[in-house]
Amino acid sequence: MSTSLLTTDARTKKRNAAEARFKAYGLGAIIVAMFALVILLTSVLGNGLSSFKQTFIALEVELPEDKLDKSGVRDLAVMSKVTTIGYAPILRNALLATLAEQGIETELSNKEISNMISKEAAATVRNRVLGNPDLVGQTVRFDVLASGRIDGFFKGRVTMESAALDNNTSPEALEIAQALADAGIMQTKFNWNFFVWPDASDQRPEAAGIGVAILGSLYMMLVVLCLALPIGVASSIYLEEFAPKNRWTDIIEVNISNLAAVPSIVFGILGLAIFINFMEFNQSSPLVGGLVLTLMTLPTIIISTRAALKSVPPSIRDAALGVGASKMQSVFHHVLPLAAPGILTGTIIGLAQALGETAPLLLIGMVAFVREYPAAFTPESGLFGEASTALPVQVYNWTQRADPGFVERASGAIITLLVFLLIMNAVAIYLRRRFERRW
Amino acid sequence: MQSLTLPLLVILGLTITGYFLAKTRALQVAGGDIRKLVSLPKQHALNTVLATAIPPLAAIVLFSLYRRLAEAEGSWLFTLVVIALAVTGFALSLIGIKTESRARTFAERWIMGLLIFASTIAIMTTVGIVFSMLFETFNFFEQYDWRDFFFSANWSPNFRGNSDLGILPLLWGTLYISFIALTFAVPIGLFAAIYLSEYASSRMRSVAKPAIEILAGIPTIVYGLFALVTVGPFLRDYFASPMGLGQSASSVMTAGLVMGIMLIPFVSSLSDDIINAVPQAMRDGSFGLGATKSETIRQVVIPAALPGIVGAILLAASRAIGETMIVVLGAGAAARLSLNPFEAMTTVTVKIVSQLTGDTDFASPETLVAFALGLTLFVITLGLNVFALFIVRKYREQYE
Amino acid sequence: RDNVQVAGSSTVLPYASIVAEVFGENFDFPTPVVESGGSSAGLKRFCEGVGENTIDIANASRAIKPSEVEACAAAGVTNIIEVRIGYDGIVFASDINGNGFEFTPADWYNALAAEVVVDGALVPNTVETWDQVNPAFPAQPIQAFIPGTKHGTREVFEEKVILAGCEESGAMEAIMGLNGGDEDAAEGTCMAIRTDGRSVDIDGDYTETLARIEADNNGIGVFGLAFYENNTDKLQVATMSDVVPTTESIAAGDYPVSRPLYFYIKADHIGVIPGVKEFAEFFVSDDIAGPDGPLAEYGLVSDPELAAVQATVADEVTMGSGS
Amino acid sequence: MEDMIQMDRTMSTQQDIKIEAKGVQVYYADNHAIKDVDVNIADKTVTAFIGPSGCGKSTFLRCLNRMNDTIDICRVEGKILLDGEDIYDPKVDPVQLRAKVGMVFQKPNPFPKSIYDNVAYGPKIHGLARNKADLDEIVEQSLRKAALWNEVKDRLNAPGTGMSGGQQQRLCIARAIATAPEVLLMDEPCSALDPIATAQVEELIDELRQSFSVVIVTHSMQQAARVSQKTAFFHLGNLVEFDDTDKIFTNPQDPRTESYISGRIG
Amino acid sequence: MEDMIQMDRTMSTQQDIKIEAKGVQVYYADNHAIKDVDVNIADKTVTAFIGPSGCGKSTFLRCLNRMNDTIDICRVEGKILLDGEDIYDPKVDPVQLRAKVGMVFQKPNPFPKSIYDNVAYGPKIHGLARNKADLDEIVEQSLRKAALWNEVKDRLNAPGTGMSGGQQQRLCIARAIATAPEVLLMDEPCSALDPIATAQVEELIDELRQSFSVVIVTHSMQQAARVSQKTAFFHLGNLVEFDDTDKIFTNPQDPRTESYISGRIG
Ligand SMILES: Nc1ncnc2c1ncn2[C@@H]1O[C@H](COP(=O)(O)OP(=O)(O)OP(=O)(O)O)[C@@H](O)[C@H]1O
Ligand SMILES: Nc1ncnc2c1ncn2[C@@H]1O[C@H](COP(=O)(O)OP(=O)(O)OP(=O)(O)O)[C@@H](O)[C@H]1O
Ligand SMILES: [Mg+2]
Ligand SMILES: [Mg+2]
Ligand SMILES: O=P([O-])([O-])[O-]
Repeated sequence: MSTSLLTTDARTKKRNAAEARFKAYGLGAIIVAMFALVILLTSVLGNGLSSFKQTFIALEVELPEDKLDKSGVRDLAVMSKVTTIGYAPILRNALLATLAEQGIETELSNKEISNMISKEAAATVRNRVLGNPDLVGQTVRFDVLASGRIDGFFKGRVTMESAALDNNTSPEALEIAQALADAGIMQTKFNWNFFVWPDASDQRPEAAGIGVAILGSLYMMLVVLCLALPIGVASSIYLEEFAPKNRWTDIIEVNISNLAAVPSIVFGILGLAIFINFMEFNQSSPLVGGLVLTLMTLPTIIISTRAALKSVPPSIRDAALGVGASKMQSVFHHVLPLAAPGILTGTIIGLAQALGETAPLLLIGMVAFVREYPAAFTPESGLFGEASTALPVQVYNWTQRADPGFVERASGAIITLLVFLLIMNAVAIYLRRRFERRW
Repeated sequence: MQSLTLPLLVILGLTITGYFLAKTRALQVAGGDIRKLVSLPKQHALNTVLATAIPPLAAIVLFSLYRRLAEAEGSWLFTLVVIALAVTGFALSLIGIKTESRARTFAERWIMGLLIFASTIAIMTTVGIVFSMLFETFNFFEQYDWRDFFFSANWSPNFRGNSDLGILPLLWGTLYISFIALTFAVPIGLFAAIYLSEYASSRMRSVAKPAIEILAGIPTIVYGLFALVTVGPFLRDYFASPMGLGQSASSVMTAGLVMGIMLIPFVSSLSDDIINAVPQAMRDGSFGLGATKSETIRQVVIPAALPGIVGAILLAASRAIGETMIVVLGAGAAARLSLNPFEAMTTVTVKIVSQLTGDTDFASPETLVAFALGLTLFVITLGLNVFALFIVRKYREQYE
Repeated sequence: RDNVQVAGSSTVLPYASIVAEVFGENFDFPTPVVESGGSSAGLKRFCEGVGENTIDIANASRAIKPSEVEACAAAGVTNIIEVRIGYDGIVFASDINGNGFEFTPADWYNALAAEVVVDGALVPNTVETWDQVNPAFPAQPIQAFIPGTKHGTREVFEEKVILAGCEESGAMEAIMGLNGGDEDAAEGTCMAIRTDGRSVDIDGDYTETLARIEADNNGIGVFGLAFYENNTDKLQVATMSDVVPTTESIAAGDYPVSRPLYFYIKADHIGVIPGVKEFAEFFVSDDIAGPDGPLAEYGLVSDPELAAVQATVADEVTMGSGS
Repeated sequence: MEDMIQMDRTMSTQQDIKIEAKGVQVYYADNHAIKDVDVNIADKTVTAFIGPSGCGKSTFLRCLNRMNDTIDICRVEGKILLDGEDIYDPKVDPVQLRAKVGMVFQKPNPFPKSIYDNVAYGPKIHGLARNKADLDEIVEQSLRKAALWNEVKDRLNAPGTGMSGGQQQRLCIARAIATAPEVLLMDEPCSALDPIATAQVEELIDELRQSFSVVIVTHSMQQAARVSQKTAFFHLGNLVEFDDTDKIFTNPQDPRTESYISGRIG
Repeated sequence: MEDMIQMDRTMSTQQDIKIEAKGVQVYYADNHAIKDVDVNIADKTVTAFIGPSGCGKSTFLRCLNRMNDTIDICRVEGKILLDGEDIYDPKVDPVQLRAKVGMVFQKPNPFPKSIYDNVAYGPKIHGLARNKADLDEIVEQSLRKAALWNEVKDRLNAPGTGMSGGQQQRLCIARAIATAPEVLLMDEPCSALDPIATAQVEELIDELRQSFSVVIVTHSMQQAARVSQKTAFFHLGNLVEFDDTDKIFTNPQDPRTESYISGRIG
């Protein structure tokens, strides 16, 4: 009277086919997403990993007294009159001397020789000398940066062919670099300084780092996390659990979804008007940036939190109320933990967005060239009140620079940003897994 | 700043001592037996903390506002008032600790106040946004005819003045690109969510979900360059050119597709959580009737999770409307009214950014139009959201 | 606040940051903060008022407009020192492996004008390849990447290339003949750029233009001289009216397409914010802004009248105060 | 035994009134679910609500501790007095009310927490235990009274949701009695229980009655007869008859009561 | 009446075996919930599972249509044959199995849909209705059989979740029979029903037995005696005794059965 279980009937076959298709769509969707992720990550990693390495030249630098200390008594006031421009020839001479020592002949002009050394090197040497005036008159060994083109040569970015066309370097210079590398004088090694140094100008891609940007992003994320999460969750709780359902709460609800659709730059306009012009917080400061990003992230967190709260079955609330818990207690003890995965997802996505956002920072002055490390707190500028940049800003700036050396650094900054994001998310993801349960 | 340091320190000190004092005192009045207390020591402590901290903090905020508005200077009187408030709250709440006092109710009132305050922040943000743009928008419409702005199909700003600043092509671009992005992101995101929550092993889920979330964190410039360098030429060479739809590497399609990728996690992750929260009993009920998994998902789980899913989609749509970098690099900067998805177009948001950061005179209509664009977009999305709310209301299903 | 805050043009940004960097290295002042965000946004911030919470210096790739000066004055910013730091050369460049070009403004006008005069009537421009513009050119499809309307460069391009080409080729006269001698309208017609996709507006920056050329080898883009000089291995530059763009040819006035770059100092901040004047003086000093300084090395066309500029800064001569 | 119950019943009628409902009307949107119900629930008494499915027993029960507040579309009219105080008075804190008037729901709804936490939750928030040992004691006692202790004593940390239907039901009973309410509302507390567990719960109810008031909804006429002193019969939202249990079962006044009782099976 | 049942029972023992369970073991993680159970469930028979709460009745029932598959930590061993085919065979499609072996769960779980859609859901996915009229007919019949039609006929579009406990239970019964399964597993289907509704459901079960096989879990010994021909008594995961119902109730072989049955109340 009935069909066998082991053979599927036509209708079941059809339904199973639909099932298989459905499942395949799902898997396909995951694969598409993963594929996109892999492509994007490979391109970022492929471009950016090289930024973690840097080429240095080991130079024995003679520090002549007649050039560096006209007073001869190591008077810092006098010595500091010699600017980095004055130090440049000393380095060039050191490189020439090294070449001579190694028996490398060259017909390059002085300028071209200078161009092999980073412009940052002069500052390095000058700072060392001013820090220790006694070095004047001695020959001191310095590990100075090679210029961006030379560095690019060792990373494969600059080739003999491209150098031939390049105004800023030449095949001869590259040959010399190769010879120096063979002699162990030029070395490409891991570069911690990338994470520590501040930004550098367009002429020194090799010296540019993301130290300031990391600090700025860190400060801003602290502000965002400390404000957006509690405020977002609090207002969701109020709206979802306590607010009377009337026209007024409808207005708030629509208003919040609408805020999510406000272009991020508009939050910059708002931040400029409210936080800088009205409240007189410091411009370019991570505090203002954090506040603006908080406002921008709030709708994301609120929308996802509300959805999560909505999905907690009413019987749980009833159970708590039934044993005499207050509404507030039922929410904080039972509903909120059950909604936690959704809240955390909203937080992850909101923070990801906040961490990668540039446009609003444009208007409050954080898209900038900043070389001074911002302090977390100073009495004059308050909490997070010193000028700073942020990681996405650094990326944005570097992708606009003319020197191709900045391309790898932009990607390096992106990698750092993603790692930053992963670290931030790891906590949230861990918590989310702990809270996840089916009932 | 400096004038605040002392009051803040006082508040901090009082709340911390208040917490412990209240706890001890509550136990003390109960003679060590908390069963005699109407409210728990914890709740007394919480009440003390809130009563000590909230009034002076509120006073600080109010007073700072007043100071900005009236351009008054900070004074010792103010500091005194703040500290007095803190001390009063501290003392009153501590004195109020009796066995029968209802600290929980009071604490909950404070918390409720905080919750309400938090939910007004969104409103205040909106007010702030409208006001920070209203004035300049007004200036714009003094210099530029509103009819031309709203009804002209031409967008071509010009340094010499006499620009055409019609919003229509920008709106069209916004809608077109968002539409393509969503047609790409919503099905993929939704299917990914379904697969993750219903089919995938917990291991795969714990890897794939955070991985997909990375897509939301990749800076948009990376997507933009991806669109410009890879997707754009690919679409042009393999689709647009063979189909005779044009030679443009920047196109609505390019930007839409790439933006769609970015939006996947918005749909997938949020929906996944919501789907996961649908009680197992619902699924069991369906399986018990001989439904396949996909039937169960489509007809029982998704409808039950619909409000949350719609929220996720709205969020993705919002993000699509607000995105700049991908559009600049993927779709170009040309304002155009066209149906051809392989042509370059641009969006309102892109033009807000570019007019705001451009070189035109900042008091000229060419720059001020950014504010008018922002406000108009704001009103339009408001309309769309009202519509969405209406739809959600109509189709929401409540379980249990 | 103890650091100088600068904001404004993204064109001036590289120069300003080079100066800021060296300034920070060699002086006891902190390195100034240099924001980018566009000339207009920078000037707007500049004109928001006087005080610690406003910027000290605005960079601009164009001169401040009278209306902006008024807005400034309305907010109390009355003492503004205008400093011209040099010139920005604007060049045309194409992929290094493609064809080379020797343009005249007229070529560009004929290639990109929205409407051209044919047989005494204004008709939409339909030329598809460069050889249709000028038989000396190869039969390469026209694909121009020009600055978007937000960029000041666009104005320069329209006036110094398209309009000049329009006049040079005689089209201007023809148009005036058609429209009854209305010169303004004729200029407008001349400078209208075609929108059929042959010319693509770039709202982004030069790196975007470069990326577009790399994605489409037929493209010819508009670049700043400094940008080109840093990418000579990828781009070949076209001559304009037979002049090769270099800092020298531009300084000498031979190469026609360039624009001045400025920064504006809020004189009221001098002496209040430490380092403002020192930074400005350092910026225009011979060591920095001179023809052999790092700015020129990077691609800035040094101002032939640098000495006058230095005097302006040293004497704090504000705008409108005689001179 | 029989006459003991008899005695109790006489006692109970002399008892004070604990809850007094006057003219209660309940609407679910337009659905008029409870129609003008007057009931007095005496202290230290077990009151049973009986009636066909869907007649409004649960609805009325939920009115007594304002659990209906949580249903948006539900509207309650009339007066319900607990110890003479109107529980729908705006000044009344429903939380305090529910601490006094506990509830066991018709559908078992354990928290997705451990068994221990399920039971300990109420005592914790009400501060009923001085310390951990106290709490352990309360949990154990409650589980024992709910006849669940033996089954779960080895897995107090297992989730409360991973239990059999009957176990969940008993867990909810344990959870409710752990807070020591003055009135306990039980909505079909034995529906998923086997006879032995049912007997234990009935014993518990009898024990509770010594000090508190219990209201129980049940479909089992036998159970109503066994445990209650007063019985209310609901029909289509109306309170048809409310009287001493033995009177209802032996000598119902209303023909509807009569027919419901006689239509009984088994 | 009595001897009709008698006759039926004799008939039933001659019936074919519909489901054959051999050496079934079920574990929830380490918890051994079902221990080596062998049961044969005959066709066109009502089999009752009885036993104390938590003894594994639901668990075993859920094995019969592989509903345990949805519980991650649950592991089933042994063989269960339906019409001689192993339902745990990898080739078996649980969907097809469940279409044949329907289930009413212990906790009513209506879908968050309208009452109509709840019942129409099964017929729709199985394509049992040719058209809308057909479907309407199936829905009405199922609701009638489940004794719910009169109460809901005016509000078929109201949500199934906004009903009383007993109504939800009957809705779930209606939903299950709407798909016309060959075997119907009912986990305490009458726990929330009043005597009249219970009688109607029992009638339904008897009617179903004419063509199908029904397995019912119940705590009511009377109900088991009334409706079933075979009874299985579970205790602590073991199948203690399985025999004709009258034999179990009149002459149990195992002392545990004996004591469970005699310990019955009312
Ligand atoms: N999802 C689950 N996870 C872990 N253990 C479970 C789960 N469901 C049931 N158990 C345990 O398995 C055993 C048998 O449970 P089952 O639900 O089969 O009992 P039952 O006979 O149906 O009882 P009742 O009459 O109370 O419904 C019980 O000890 C129970 O605690
Ligand atoms: N949440 C709700 N929304 C709308 N109507 C409801 C809701 N809950 C119950 N009802 C309706 O109110 C009436 C009374 O329901 P109630 O739950 O009080 O019945 P009951 O007497 O408890 O029945 P049962 O014995 O089946 O549990 C029924 O008609 C029911 O359909
Ligand atoms: Mg009920
Ligand atoms: Mg069970
Ligand atoms: O940023 P700009 O003003 O120079 O285009």
